Amino acid sequence: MPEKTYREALREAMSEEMERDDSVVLMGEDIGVYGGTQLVTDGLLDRFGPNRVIDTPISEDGFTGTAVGMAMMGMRPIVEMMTMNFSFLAVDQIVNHAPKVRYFSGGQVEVPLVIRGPNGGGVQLSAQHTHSLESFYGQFPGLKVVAPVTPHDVKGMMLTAIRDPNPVVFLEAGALYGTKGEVPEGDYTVLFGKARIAREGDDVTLISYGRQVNLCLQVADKLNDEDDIKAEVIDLRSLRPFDEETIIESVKKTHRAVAVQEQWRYFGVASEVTAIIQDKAFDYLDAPVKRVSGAEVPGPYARNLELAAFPSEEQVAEAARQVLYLEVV
Amino acid sequence: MPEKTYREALREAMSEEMERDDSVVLMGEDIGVYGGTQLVTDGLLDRFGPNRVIDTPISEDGFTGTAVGMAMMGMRPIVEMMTMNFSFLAVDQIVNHAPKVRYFSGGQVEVPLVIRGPNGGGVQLSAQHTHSLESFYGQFPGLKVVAPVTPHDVKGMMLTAIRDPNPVVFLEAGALYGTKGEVPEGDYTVLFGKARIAREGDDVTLISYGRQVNLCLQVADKLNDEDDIKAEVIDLRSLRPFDEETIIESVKKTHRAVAVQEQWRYFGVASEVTAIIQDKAFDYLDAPVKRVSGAEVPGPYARNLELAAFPSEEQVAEAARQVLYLEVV
Amino acid sequence: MPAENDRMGNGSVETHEESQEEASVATSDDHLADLYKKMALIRTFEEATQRGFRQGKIGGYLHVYIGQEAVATGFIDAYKEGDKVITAYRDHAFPLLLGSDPKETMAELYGKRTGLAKGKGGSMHLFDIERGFYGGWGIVGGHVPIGVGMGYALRYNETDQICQLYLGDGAVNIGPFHEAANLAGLWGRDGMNATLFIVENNQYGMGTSVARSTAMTDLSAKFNAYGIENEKVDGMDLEAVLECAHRVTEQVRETGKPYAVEAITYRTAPHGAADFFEKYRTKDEVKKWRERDPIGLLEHKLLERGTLDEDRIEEIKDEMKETIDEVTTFAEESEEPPIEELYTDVYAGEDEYMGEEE
Amino acid sequence: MPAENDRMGNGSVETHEESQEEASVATSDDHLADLYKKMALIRTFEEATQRGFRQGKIGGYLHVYIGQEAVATGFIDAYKEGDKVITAYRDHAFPLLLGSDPKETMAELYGKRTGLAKGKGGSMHLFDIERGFYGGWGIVGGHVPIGVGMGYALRYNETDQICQLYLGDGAVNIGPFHEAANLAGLWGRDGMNATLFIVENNQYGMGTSVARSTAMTDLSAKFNAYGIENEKVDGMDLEAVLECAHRVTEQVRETGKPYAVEAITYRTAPHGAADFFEKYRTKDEVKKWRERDPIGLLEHKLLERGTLDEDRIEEIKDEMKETIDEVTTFAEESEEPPIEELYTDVYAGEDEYMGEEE
Ligand SMILES: Cc1ncc(C[n+]2csc(CCOP(=O)(O)OP(=O)(O)O)c2C)c(N)n1
Ligand SMILES: Cc1ncc(C[n+]2csc(CCOP(=O)(O)OP(=O)(O)O)c2C)c(N)n1
Ligand SMILES: [Mg+2]
Ligand SMILES: [Mg+2]
Repeated sequence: MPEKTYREALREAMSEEMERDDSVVLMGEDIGVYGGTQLVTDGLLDRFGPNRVIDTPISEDGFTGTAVGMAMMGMRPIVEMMTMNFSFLAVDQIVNHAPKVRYFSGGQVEVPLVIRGPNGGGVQLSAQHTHSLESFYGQFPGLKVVAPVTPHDVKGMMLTAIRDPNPVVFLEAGALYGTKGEVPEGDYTVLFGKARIAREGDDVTLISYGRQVNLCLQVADKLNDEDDIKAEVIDLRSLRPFDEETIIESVKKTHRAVAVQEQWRYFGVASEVTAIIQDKAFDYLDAPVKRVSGAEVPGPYARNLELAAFPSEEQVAEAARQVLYLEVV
Repeated sequence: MPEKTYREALREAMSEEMERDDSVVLMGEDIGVYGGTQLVTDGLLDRFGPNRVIDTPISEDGFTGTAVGMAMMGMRPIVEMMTMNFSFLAVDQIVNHAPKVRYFSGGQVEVPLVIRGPNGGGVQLSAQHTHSLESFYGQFPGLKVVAPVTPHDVKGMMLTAIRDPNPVVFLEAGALYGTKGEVPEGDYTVLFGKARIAREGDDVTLISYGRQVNLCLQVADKLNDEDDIKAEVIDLRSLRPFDEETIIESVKKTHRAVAVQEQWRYFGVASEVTAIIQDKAFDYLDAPVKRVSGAEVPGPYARNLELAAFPSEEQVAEAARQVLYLEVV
Repeated sequence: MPAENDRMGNGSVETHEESQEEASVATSDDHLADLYKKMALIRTFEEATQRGFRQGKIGGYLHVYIGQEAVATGFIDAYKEGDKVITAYRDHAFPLLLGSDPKETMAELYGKRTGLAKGKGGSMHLFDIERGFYGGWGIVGGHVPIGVGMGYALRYNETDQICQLYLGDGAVNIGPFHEAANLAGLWGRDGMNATLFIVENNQYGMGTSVARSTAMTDLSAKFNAYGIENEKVDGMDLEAVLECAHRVTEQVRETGKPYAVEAITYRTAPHGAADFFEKYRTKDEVKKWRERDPIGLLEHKLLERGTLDEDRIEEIKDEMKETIDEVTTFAEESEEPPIEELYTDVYAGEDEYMGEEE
Repeated sequence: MPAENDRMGNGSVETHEESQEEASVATSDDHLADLYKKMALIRTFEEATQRGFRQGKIGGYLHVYIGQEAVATGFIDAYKEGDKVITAYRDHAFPLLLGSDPKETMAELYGKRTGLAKGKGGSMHLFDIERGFYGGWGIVGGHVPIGVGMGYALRYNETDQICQLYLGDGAVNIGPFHEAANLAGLWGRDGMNATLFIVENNQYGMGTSVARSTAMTDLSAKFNAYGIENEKVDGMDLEAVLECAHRVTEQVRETGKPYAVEAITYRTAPHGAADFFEKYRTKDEVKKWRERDPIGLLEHKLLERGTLDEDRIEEIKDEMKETIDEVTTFAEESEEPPIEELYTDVYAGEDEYMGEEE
């Protein structure tokens, strides 16, 4: 299978679907002439023209809202947030319009809409540009929220997202556009609501999504090498719908779990993971589920502070050892 | 002690503090001439004049932003969201400006700002006007988020909020403006970060906040009457800061807990409560913590559907019995 | 033209297709008399909703169209098959004018399964997609970008249909309006935005007058900032609205460029049905505007011209009352939605509900 | 006036108090020569930041002011003690002009503890509250309401100070700008808004030209929608900016009414330092604007008038290089913030940190 970057896989999904389906259009700031600040949409304006690759002024709420209108009319807009931080300006459309109208119209409309963009911390982008918005968006019924981490998944899940008749918040791993992986040619989909076992193991389950999956895989290596601990790593892939089953099955096997997220601890995905496990696998747990989260502070600029703010290998490994009672708390 | 309504207690806190402190001003839609759609600010325009009771056009982001600017200049604005649903339009200011600037300026400014308004469901307000936003705002460091339920607390916590040098999201129990309770005269404060034991008991802990506290109290009565079960009811009062201690202490005593919220289950306050309990009181738990939440759907209009969407006495009682193993799951 | 009784027999307002046949005689006296009936129906309907609200049978928020009838009636008269209409929460008149069944419209307000949206939306969220009515939205300004996107889609699909996008004077102050108007202006340069903005300036956003909400009170002129042609119309005078509506509608249809009309009108009722205290305006002011009530004004004209006489007017009013009585009875007697409806329409597709039903 | 070497000795730009003494001779040739030095300092500083970025010593996003120097230099010349200044992320010039230590300014970009914000904000978030500089904000349009609120507070506190609020041409399209401008216009009617809007129209928002971002490209005229007086100024010509700045600043000070100036300028550098591909404009276009480079233009004038000669200009440039070399060395040699700083400044008051430090 050909190796491609996360960026290329994403572009491939969108452009292939645009070839197949005229109703698919792209919208966003500097996605056309400029090619996208992450170059995700580079070259697509030339291929599909300005009516399908729509450069917008800086007006996140406005253009997201127009996309909701287009979607209700049967188009399939894909809206780029230059970074997901700017989606705060479009929150009203994203959470209080797109996912509600089907319900309050009694099922008369569909809103096949994708809102995509880089999510999570970067390198020294500081407080206003450093957010992981999974639980922020994940709490709203009517929305779907996904966070693919591999090039394979980002293509397959983007195709699923575009074809989904519902609004989808598509959280890309902002730091990973250049990472490579195997990406099948042509049309394939990765369905929502099914977590991926990124690595099998029997001793402890590490549960994560987005770029922290890679962190967990590194920790799994380390635990294996240093302590002969076999960690199972689960990539949630989608936050809404949420795959409870895969987690529960794994914990029934390992009896121990660590949930890892870049976002802040309170009301985050890791808390939900913990709540689900203790609810559905209470009797299987040999230790409380541990959570590893970003530091409870706005994103700092200085690189040393920033690195200390993101979850680290050490923290995850320590949490794993804690649930294995290998280290005293 | 005099009995007052939630509305009166709130108004009293604001007007008394306005008398004491010239830097306190009110802003919002129809809070002046109209008196506020919930009449919370009724009469204050006449008392304090238009420079301190500022009627704004419909522009939530704009006027919230101006309040951030005023606060940085040493004023203490209290911004009314006519309902918290409209705060979606001001999210960028609330989560990405107000609580971040102190950090990214290296501590050079303070933002003593209160954003207040009715939160939670009402009576048939339907999907766009039915939200419980505790975990939505509670996840952001730099913000404080509180949700008082009694007239006593709403006054004492509003005084704390106004005097707090940080931005505070003050979630009022939208359905309870008319409820009465004892409210001390004059100046007193209820500090943030300390939960309230609304009723003592030894058998099971019911944890909630906002109007669901009243629901829990009713259920506690019912459990007492029907099964001689003594339920302890905890009113969290503040979501950020979060009082872990009071919960843990209670669960160490009762060994069983139910977390109740009106908001949706995924990534809600109840999940956090559950995660904290299993983390810090794992060995004390005799049953998994149960969560009772609003139905995972946009707010429906029809009254029968709406009632089915909010947590009910039956659901809470059933959950309590479940954790007591009185009913088979 | 079928006899009047036939047309109104099922309690529904004459549908747009019929009125289109006479577009050329848009302001002929017969046609005006028909439109008079529509306005009377709306008024009667609205009065019934106010009663329903006071009786506790209608819940939530209720916003009536009383005083503004000529605006929608005039513009919807220029509606052509395939056009779309979108507005905020003050939305009852629109389905009535577009041919929705008044019974289903009322039933929605009563939260019944027979309602336009199965009782799941209520007064603020009327929808009738088949008839081109795209809601019924509750957040001030929120539907404005949505309407502009619809105006884009209509051109993208290479139709000559347009989107009538109604908004209030209060909505002109909120960011989404500004962003959307800018997008409409931009897209319109290439003929890619068939949006007709209709600003219903009823003088107040809730308790705040236009003069207290902006330092520049010429609302149509605000569209100058986006390169959108605009004008004002007397929204109390149906004939003026009709002239404007047919002319500008055709222009948007032909050019694919947006256009904006500020209709000067007045909400003679309180903002919402629960809103009885009106500290923000004087009785005198309301009285003055009532003298220009759109129905009264038209009635006067039609009487003067002899198109209708007092008897016929009484008759029409009685007919409307009867119709609306039936409508109300229907709404009252309909059943609540079945409880399973709680979990449907959350998602389109297979996975309709993602929670647990415990 | 102290000797020039003294004034620039600590590497800081002459402070505003000094320049105020000569407000009456604002455009005297001596003063222009001083301002020329300030602009040269900014330019040299910015070039150094670009190098630092390429070397990986400056992280995140970096937006330089190259080409726009005359705008801030001219307006800050009209700054009076107590005035406030706020802008977006293209903010390096402002602390330099307001008298902040260039060393601390650069150290902030290097993420060092000696930085203006202890290294916690970076390039986009410079702050120096003592000198009236209120940031340094990263969200397009987000600081606009904040500045308007400051303009309110200044009047609420009964001062005659004003808030200089800078924003880009791209920001004019976003809702918060519109809402804030409307509030400013409204409050200004009662003399309650001492905000001076300065729209730096540098022709592009990132890769999008003004003509591709709005159908109505007269940006100052957009303020008409809010009842705010406005005008344009040639932002490349320092003398033009100075004339305008002093005049309108006084007006805002006296009236408490907002005012808006669109400064026509050009960003000759790429949008951000990482942005090397510039598909959105031609080399020719950049070249044409470079010919009107504000520093070059002023240099030409001063040479023509004999205020400065070629030697003095070389000298100044060398001085600036030296100063900035010291500045850069300082930034490079400063230490990172101590790790405890991660947890401070989250909350004001006692409970500085609410998480756990594990
Ligand atoms: C964003 C937002 N803010 C506040 C409200 C509450 N609200 C409902 S209607 C209304 C007044 C709107 O006035 P206008 O746009 O003139 O419409 P009208 O009611 O006069 O038809 C307000 C403030 C809302 N629905 N949405
Ligand atoms: C709300 C928002 N959307 C997008 C961005 C990304 N972004 C940063 S700068 C910029 C262009 C802004 O242009 P302009 O206002 O003209 O300022 P200039 O960079 O030209 O000084 C954009 C789109 C942002 N920071 N905030
Ligand atoms: Mg109005
Ligand atoms: Mg620009």
